[in-house]
Amino acid sequence: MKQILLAAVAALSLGVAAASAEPVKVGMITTLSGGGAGLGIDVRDGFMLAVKQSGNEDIEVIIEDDQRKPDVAVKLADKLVQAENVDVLTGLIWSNLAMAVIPSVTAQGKFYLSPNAGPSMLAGKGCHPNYFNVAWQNDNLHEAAGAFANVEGYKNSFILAPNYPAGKDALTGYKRLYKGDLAGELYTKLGQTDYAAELAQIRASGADSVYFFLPGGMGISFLKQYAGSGIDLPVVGPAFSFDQGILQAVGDAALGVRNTSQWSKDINTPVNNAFVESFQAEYGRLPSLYASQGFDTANLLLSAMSKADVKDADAFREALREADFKSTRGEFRFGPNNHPIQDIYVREVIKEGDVFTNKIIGKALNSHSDAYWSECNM
Amino acid sequence: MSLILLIEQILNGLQFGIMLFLMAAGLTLIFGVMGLINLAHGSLYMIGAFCAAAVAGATGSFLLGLIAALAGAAIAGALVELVVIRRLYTKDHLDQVLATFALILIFSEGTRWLFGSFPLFLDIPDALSGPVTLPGGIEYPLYRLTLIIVGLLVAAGLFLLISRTRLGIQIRAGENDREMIAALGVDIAKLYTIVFALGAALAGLAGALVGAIQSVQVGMGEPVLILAFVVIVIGGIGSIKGALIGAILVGLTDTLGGIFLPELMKLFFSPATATSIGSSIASMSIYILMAAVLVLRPTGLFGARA
Amino acid sequence: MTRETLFNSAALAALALVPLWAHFSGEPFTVTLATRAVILALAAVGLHIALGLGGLVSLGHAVFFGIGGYAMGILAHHAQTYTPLMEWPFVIEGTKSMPVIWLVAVVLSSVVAYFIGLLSLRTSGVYFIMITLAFGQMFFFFAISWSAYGGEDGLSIYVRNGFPGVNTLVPIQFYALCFVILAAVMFFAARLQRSPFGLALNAARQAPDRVETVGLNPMRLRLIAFVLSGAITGLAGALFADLNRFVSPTMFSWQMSGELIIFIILGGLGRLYGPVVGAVVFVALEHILGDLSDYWHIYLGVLLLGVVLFARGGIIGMLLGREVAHD
Amino acid sequence: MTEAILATQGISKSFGALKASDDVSIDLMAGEIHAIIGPNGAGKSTLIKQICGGLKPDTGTVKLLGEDVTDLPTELRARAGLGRTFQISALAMEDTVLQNAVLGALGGQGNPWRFFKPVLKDKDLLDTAMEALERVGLQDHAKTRTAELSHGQRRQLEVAVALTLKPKAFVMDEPMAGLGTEGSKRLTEFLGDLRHQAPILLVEHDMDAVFALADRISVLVYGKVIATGTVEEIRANKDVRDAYLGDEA
Repeated sequence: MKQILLAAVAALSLGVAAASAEPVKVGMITTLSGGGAGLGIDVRDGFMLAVKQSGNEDIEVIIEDDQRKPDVAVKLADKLVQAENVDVLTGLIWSNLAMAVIPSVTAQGKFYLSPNAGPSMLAGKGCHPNYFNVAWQNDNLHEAAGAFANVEGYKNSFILAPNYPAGKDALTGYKRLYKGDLAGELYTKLGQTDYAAELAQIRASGADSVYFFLPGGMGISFLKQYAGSGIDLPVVGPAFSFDQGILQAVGDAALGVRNTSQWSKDINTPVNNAFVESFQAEYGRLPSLYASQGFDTANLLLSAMSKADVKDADAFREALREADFKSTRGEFRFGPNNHPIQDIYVREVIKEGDVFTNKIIGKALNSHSDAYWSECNM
Repeated sequence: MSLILLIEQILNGLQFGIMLFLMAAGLTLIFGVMGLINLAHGSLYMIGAFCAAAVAGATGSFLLGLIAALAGAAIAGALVELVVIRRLYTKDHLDQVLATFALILIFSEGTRWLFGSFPLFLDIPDALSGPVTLPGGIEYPLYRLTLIIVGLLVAAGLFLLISRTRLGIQIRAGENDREMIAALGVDIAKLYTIVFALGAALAGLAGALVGAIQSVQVGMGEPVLILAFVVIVIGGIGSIKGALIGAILVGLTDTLGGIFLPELMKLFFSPATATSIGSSIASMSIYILMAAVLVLRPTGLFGARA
Repeated sequence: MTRETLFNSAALAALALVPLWAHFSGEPFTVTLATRAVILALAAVGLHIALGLGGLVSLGHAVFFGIGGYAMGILAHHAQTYTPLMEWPFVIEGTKSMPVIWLVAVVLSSVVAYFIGLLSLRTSGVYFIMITLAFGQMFFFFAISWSAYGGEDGLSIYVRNGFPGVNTLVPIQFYALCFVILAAVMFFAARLQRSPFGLALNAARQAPDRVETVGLNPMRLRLIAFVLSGAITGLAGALFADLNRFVSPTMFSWQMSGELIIFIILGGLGRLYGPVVGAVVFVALEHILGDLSDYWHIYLGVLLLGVVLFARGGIIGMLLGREVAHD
Repeated sequence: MTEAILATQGISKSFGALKASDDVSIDLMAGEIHAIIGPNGAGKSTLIKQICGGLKPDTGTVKLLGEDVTDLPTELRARAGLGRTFQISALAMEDTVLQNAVLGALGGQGNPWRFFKPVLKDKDLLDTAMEALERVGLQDHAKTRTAELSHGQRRQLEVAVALTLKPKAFVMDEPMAGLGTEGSKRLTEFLGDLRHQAPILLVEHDMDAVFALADRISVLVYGKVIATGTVEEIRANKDVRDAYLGDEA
């Protein structure tokens, strides 16, 4: 069991006003092996960095690897709830795993803080008072891209995403705010790595811009092949294909591409600057979007711990709802469905020395909520 | 749909097919000569891509990367053959499936342990980047064109190797009668190691070539492995010619199916439904093709008749 | 009583008693883990009828596991959203009743197994392995893009389905239910192995020519074995979905099919208790090794390799000798 | 004269340019042993496959008890009364001798679709199987695993399994192959008796056995029957001597 019990380093001197009498037990289920492990590792590292910095010794984190398999995630959730009797769960990266785990753990009275996935079901009809999303609702970054397309004056976008629910949500999200026409709308095979056929269609479509949602290796392949195709249209994507972890693998092909994100390492606030610096110092690499989400999740939890005892569920829930913590992304508060209300930025991929990274070039949406909150009754 | 787009898509299908052929050729060779089902072939593909990315990253030369991919995969193949695979020849297919499945686990996690969980960078050389204009005004990426040519050259080389060289004679003999080639005084153990390394090198080459336009990451081998199996089963296991034709069939089916099926469905359904249903059927199309071929010809197109 | 029967009884007794002990010593998770092992064992016992008795190396048994899972998922989904499954030509409502779900799972997987078998059994050897894999992949990709039932996200069922007289929400009660089903199916499978059909099927694996020349059709024997096999694996799928209260396309994945084969070989091919021992050991290993290291797949790989290379006959074979007793 | 129990009428089969069977007409009368001899590659195996099923002739018909069975699969020919033994024993090696015999009895009974009652508790099947084992002298080995039998015993078991079907005609593919002198002698005696139960079409290399047993002999060379007749006739036949027996006799 990978228990990380934190030693009481300078806890006294920091003098955290710990209202919680008992230690809080946190179960983190995330992807640490197999494909997509990079995301889980970043969430974990960001989360643990915040815990370490707080010096709070009243928190015990149990970390488990879901291997990106829903049935394994369910098994681990059972274990954490039944055997470890945790108070709070967190860590899931993927929407399908989130859907498998979250409804059942919140029904069992546990708190769940999502550091990454935000399926629409859980923001709308399936919302739950014990479920807090600290990242975004799945559609958010795509909606921002649609809004950005209007600003840029795109009139005829070609949009594509993998043929699975998150892909369909993504394109729906883009179309929600986008006012122009569509030159084409394509669903690719999940896990597809060759996009020659799609690129040929884009070339022939007469589009004036391209929007894609292809997470992980799919995005790397698409961008590299897009760069080689000679198609000269502006391409926009959500931050997932441009995060710090995979940007180096895309290389020059990503340079200059605009992407939407609720966080960027150059958000110039003391909190964020300190986060970027300390993350680099601790792990020897630049933090990613996922690391920032993990970091924020832990800080949200710590803020609630300082206000209420986790055993008093109602008080603890209220403390979480207040979101009284300093987010790396600046303004952060929860909407009525416990999903973030936040600004979403447009970033551009640049090269700093030898390292590819992102720079903010503007704001796509201000204090943006999501499209589902009105369906949420709680 | 314009003719130019159609031709471009056919080229894409062809290119995809030829990359599959590089994978499938090694797989079918190994099965033909040694009678071994090697699920770990996808791992050799991954090893090729990682070697190429590591060496190209360190030296800046794509060509050196390719050589490293060939050498790295061949060495890994020879090692695996010596340590594990040669104990499997006498076992049944079931044991082979399980043992090589175990090898996948070891290779994947081992690679992740060595290189970390993030994808590696491998880019195409500048000389091959960008599109070229083909006769008829078709713009086509130069690198993909190069892939088609390299793949066809490798195919030609393999045919020559099998039909003209001493090694080829031994390979063909090995496919027909193991005891006879032992009687001829050929060192079977050595022959098997060489064939396995050759198959591994082909997989490594494919991994490096494809890695340059896709992403070099742990687990990249498995989807390709399944496709390569589909290819050799359609073509008839053990037949290089079958692998080539099967690969091109699969490449074209996959590429063209993805384009035409949604269009076809639009004749019957609303556009959104059509796109969805069409994409669904397209993602199943090569498996439907394979099942259909096997139902009609239970040992593939060019397989030995039972 | 031979050593083997002794071993088998001990294994079964352990499977019954360990969760009971865990329950009373306040370790509900061990019970959940044991439930998982029992259900996977059931799925592998299903495969054993095709693979161990019939010699049919199916790399597509996840199809039936998945069908069972989706039978549960779809029926329960409609029941929990109060929407009928079908309104025309007649109304079909969803259900939260396990017996009904099991029946649907068994019938559906039998029918699908019949058709897959009919087509696949035209081939043999490697081609059979691959054509069953192809059918598995078809179902996998279909499920991923079947957005009406969640596509890749799968379907979540919030409350476990019910069984008359049992509170399925209590881990130990649900475990007991699964254990009884496994025991019943194993009893049936043991009888099957000794029945006229079992004798003929066993012979069809070893000497198909002989079976033909005594006037029996090996193809039909295999087809029926494949259908029975698929039905049992389908039933296990429905239980597995209920254990997780969740179904997703991963139940259809080729890795799932591969795991079922691993259980059988790990435990001991050709023995009825092979898949059971294999599944239990695998679940335990996954649990223990997973806690040991992030890179636990390496250990698992080495272990499997060791079993194939040095312990033919699997764990039971290692303990009791290779010979598989046929009465 | 009564009708033949088993007969081929002008069957031909080609594999590409190779004529494996060329207008072969052979018949098997009640109570006789009809031997087919011929050099290696004469097309004996191909002929047997066409008679027993598994290979369909290009032209010609196969008749069993006057019925045309050319289009029937192997198992239906077996049910129609054709008993067969293989050149290389085809037995369930992991199973016991008794189980193999019971399999035959089960086939004779024709209903394997029983899934629950233990087959070894079915008295009818057991009786049939034991009777057959007794006839070949394997009754004491009933519980032995087939893989542990000697070569000769396996040949005996082959015959026993065929006997359980109570066939109307036997087709035996080199039953003497691999038997020692003693074994051959015993099997020769046994087959000599068996012909009265059902006639035997015997493909055999062991000339001593053939000459001792056969009522008639057909000589197959390059897929063609070059002569059919009694032992004496064949011995005297010049074509046969030239084509085949020349170097041996």
